[in-house]
Amino acid sequence: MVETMILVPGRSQKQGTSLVAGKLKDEYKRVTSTAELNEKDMRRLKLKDGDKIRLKSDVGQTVVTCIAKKDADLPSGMIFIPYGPPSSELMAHDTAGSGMPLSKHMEVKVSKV
Amino acid sequence: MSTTLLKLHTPPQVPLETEVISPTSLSGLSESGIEHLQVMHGNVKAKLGDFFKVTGKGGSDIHLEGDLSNVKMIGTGMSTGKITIDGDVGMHVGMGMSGGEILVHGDAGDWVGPEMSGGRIVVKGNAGHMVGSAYRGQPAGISGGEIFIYGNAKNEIGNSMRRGFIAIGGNAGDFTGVNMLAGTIIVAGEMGIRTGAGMKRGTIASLQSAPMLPTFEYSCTYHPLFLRFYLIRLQENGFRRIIQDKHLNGKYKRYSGDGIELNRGEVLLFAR
Amino acid sequence: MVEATQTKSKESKNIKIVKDATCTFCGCVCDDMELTVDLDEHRITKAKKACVLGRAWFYEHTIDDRPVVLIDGKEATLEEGIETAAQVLVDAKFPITYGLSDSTCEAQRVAVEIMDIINGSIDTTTSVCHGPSGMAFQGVGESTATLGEIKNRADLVIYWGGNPAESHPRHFTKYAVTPKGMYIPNGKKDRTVVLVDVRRTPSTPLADIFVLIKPGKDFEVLWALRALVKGKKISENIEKDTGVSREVLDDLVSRMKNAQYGVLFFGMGLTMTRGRHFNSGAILSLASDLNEFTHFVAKPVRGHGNVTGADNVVSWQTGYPFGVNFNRGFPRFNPGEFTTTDVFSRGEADAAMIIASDPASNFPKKAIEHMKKIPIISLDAKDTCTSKIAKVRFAVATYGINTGGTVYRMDDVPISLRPAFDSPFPSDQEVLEGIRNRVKELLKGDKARLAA
Amino acid sequence: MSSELKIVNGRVYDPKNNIDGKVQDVYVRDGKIVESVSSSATKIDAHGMVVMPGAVDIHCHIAGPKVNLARKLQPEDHRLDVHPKTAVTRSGTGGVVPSTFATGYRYATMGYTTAMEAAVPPITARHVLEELDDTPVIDKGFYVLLGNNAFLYKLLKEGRKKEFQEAVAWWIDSVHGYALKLVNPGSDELWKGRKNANITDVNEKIDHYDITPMHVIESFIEAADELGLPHPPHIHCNNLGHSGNISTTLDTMKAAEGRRVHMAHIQFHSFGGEINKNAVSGVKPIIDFINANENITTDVGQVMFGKATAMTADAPLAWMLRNVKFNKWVNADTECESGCGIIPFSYQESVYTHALQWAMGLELFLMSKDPWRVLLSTDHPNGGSFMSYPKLIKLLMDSAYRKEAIEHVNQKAINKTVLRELTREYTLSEIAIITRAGPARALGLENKGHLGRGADADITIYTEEEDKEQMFNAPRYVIKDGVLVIKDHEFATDHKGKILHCKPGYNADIADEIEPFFEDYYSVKFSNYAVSEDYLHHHEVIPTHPKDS
Repeated sequence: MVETMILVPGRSQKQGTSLVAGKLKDEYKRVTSTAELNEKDMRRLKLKDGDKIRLKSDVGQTVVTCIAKKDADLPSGMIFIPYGPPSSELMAHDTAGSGMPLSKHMEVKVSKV
Repeated sequence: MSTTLLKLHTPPQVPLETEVISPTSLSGLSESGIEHLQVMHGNVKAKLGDFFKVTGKGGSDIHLEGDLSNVKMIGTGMSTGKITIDGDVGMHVGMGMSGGEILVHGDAGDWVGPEMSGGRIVVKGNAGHMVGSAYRGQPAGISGGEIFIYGNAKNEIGNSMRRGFIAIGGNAGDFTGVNMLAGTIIVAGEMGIRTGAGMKRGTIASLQSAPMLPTFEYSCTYHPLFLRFYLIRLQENGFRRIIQDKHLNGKYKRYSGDGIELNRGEVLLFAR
Repeated sequence: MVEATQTKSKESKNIKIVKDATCTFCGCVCDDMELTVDLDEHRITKAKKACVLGRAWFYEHTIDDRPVVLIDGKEATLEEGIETAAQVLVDAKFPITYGLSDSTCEAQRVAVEIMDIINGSIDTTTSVCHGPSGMAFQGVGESTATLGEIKNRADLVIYWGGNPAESHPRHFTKYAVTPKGMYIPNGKKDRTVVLVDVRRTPSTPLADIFVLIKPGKDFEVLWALRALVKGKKISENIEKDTGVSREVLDDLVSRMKNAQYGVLFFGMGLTMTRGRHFNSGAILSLASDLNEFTHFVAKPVRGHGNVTGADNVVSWQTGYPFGVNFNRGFPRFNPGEFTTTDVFSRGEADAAMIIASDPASNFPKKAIEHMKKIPIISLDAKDTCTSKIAKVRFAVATYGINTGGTVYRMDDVPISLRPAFDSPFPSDQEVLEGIRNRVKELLKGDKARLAA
Repeated sequence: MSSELKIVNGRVYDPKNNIDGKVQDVYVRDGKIVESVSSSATKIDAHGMVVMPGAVDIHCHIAGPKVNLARKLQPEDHRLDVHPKTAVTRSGTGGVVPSTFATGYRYATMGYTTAMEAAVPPITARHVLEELDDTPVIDKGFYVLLGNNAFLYKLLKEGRKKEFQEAVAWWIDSVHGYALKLVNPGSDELWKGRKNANITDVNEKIDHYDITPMHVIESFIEAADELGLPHPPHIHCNNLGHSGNISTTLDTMKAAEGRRVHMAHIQFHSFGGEINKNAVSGVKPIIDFINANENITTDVGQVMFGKATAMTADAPLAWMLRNVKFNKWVNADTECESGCGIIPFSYQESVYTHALQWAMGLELFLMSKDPWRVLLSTDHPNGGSFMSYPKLIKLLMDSAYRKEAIEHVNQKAINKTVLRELTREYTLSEIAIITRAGPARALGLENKGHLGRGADADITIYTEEEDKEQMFNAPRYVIKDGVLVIKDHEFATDHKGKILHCKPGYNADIADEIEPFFEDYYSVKFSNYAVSEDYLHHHEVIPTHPKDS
């Protein structure tokens, strides 16, 4: 099953602490390739915590691990992921005359690996 | 009328700034005189002849050939004559032009016709962002002239425009006519979101429906007579396939806004 | 200036205490750290008052065993590194310098100077952080304040599109929510805290009011608020469109108008989503509008330690805050044209110097692909994706931990750093000064390049 | 190795040393004016030229947070006025708020060698010093905004005069400031604390403090006097720009009671008429008072037509201007210390108020009886750019030119002034006084503004021309610290000027009083507040002359 969702990358505390430890270290890689999904969305997509999902945008794709978030915390149709190389992979380069790529609101196709 | 032909023989490795390519700067120059005009190749001072083969003396009709997508500022400040570009062109084409015509047979980069006050720019392909828009910080954008894009254009068409006419044959990006002070924008295709945000006066019309900001108020559905004249003008200028009779004669939904500002602008969306 | 005491502890360790040191991890730039430094081990063992991010910052910056310079992956001397870097820069037709948010102003000043000398471009991480807010500022201005003023006076604190609990952990506790101030004697009890976001975050529990908004609808909601503040009509579809009901909007408007001193903090939920500079412009305008009724300020919650300093330095030296091009011998500014993401994505830059940032991991794929094709000079305290692909890689000391200098807090307040221990690595300022001097020598006699 | 220079055959204007256009030589060694030099000295033949000391700007806004905000705010202004680099100088951008490098070079190209930044919230002093370090050629210092300082107000409220004076001295010393600056005293508390209100009267009580602006003004005048600061309090009065504000201005001047005081940009404070009605010129009573009271110095704050930027610590004023056109507006509150407002602005000949202000400024100059005390400024960039000084000089020196200019502006405004009747023409010597000797004396800079022995070798040499605007626009030579910086109108070398600052003495115990206040109400640690001397680079301490010593 493939669904279109909105990916919102952002900062998290773990992303911050693992970043100073070193971007080439495993912890940073793990943190930035773990995506949060709405629990209902996960059920519908037949996903459980720790499953791998493929995120695909117009410019790239990446495989990340998913974990469930309560419906009240993360609205259905949204995915949160800490900034990092996987989210960059999906980012389009057009900045619309601003210098800023759209890094916090990306339409992605989600599928179970 | 003799034509000055500039044919790209060496594509630039980095952006090339050629504000000298305009009928005013070339006028009266010999072939070698034109080839010796200074251009900026990134941070290196170079000659036009390093990149272009010039045929013909400098006159009012300039023809450019080649992929000029990395060539910026063609037609800067031109006031008369014509530039025809057989291919894509880079940013800032027609910057500050006050008269004459620029015809681009391919696509154009961002900032088509910034600070334009008169004349006409026609782009047969697509254009980038900020067609006919003000530069950053500038309170007022173009103050006259016409820009016709046959294909699509991206965000901020006519940002802060004060006067003039911009027409897009295809789709428009977001913020069409943002902060517009006056003037007319017609988009034949679909517009993105936030059309007319902050507009004070002026008209934005589309032949499609569009999402409206919460600060725009529906006022009526009617047949705006003046729009018919604009559309006929577009039909006569290459938009014949897109603009049909039903658009000339049909009714449009009128929204007034932006309510935050003077509320004297209007967005007209084709209804039936 | 550095107040430090050196004592020998029981294990006869060489221990130093640095009081009132500054943490430069995030834009809060808290200057009240008490660092315990083990001088033998070259590390900080305790950072009193630091938040979880600050502790990581202080504890993780140890002296790694790595070469000062790598050229094409091979170990080289500092002089050789400077020589190669200078050559790369001088040979380039469209060189760009990017980064600088984790550098001192002293280093930033040299970086701008180098680009001025070689007619390159200078851009900072601002362009992918609050660059759009800078552009919005150029359009509509800004009513703003230092953080102390907010601590002393703000009775209504609104956070929009940000998650300070995770990105700026002490923003709440040191500056804007819990502290007592001159006219806020009871701290948080005297303030109303509102949070607006597209999801619940660890920041949400702190808020008195949480407004959940549909993703990508910030501009519409801000625009509706502006209209309501001015007493204008808005569409009846507002709730359907944005997920925020008219009642919630009316309540917010009334709270804002009736506040004694209100503040709108905003994060990258505005600058990095569709609308970008217009989103920032909308919130800055909302704050300005509100001054017709009461005192209101707005403030971007800025990211890395000294990104605000980079804005200031580039502005005072060139007149523009970021994305500045010197190709023609004087500064020019045009976001989208001279900003780093764009010049990489379009394949324009033919050399780049990356200082204290990691575009090779943060930038769009297309930009990264181009970076791999051109000579990169990198200066960083840690190895990154960018330093991995660099032609010349300098390992430099960490600012604030190993070096002094000036940094600017997110509210433009300048603070001097108190270093904790020496590093065997040079500071980025020293490396940049070396490159500058060598570039000047290489260009001697090249009048065409030296003068505009 | 000593460097020597002799300037021969020039017509020298050195009012402090009573030299009025006499052809004589000027000698320089190691950055100072000397009585003679060796035969190997570099010679500049100044035949047919006018030799003057380098000019001194006593009031301008050129560095620091508000200036930088105003710079960032106006990319459209920079784009149209670029400042290309040369083989020896850095690039920049101009416009009405130029980049730091452009500021220094452009001052130098007009013969200015010293400029004082007139309003700095002390918490931002590091920023100011960093910018000044990037402002080439000229010497510079800054005035510290203390007239709305919360801690000092607390001391005044408690009636602790001695501690107040100690704290004032501590503040100047801690941030390396030059003088005390008061801006619309008392207004910050109302602006920030009472929903954008403003002080309207010098005798109005300031919220929370039980003191009045008058109380504040008197206390600072007394403090500067006791501390023996080289420059007295530099006061931007209450009610700037409001019709009928002359009564406030007169009250403020009277508060000095014979002690030295400097009235900033007096033009903006010389409106007659009724409060909140159409303004008229109120110059006469103001200039009469100044003429009659030798303790007062002032700079005019002339308005020049064209682009300006209102940039002020007087936030309520900027708000008033914002509500005229609703264009981009900046407000910036600085904790415990200051407010700030910025508005890009344009003065137009046809607008009544603008023309009135232009005429009032000229009235002040032309009715001044003592050029030593009524000094040239545009309150750059508030009344116009410092780049318009040469034009202003022409307006003062050339009555025919002025007469013609008067005809081009709003006549209704001119009719509310006596400008048409004023036929006076400034002499070159008087120009040398209002741009050099006068500001140097008012600032207590004994080595500036003259060419006597021991003076700093800051010298400008102009080709003498009929058109005084052209003449003052581009000196042929500019010498700074004895270094020939501009030669034949072009930069021969880059140069770094000095920071000028004061170190008044005080009892160090005052720090213990201030520290707890910081811990409670500031957002930076007390120990991180004082600015280290590392930020001074090249600098000079200008001595104070305290009363009790």
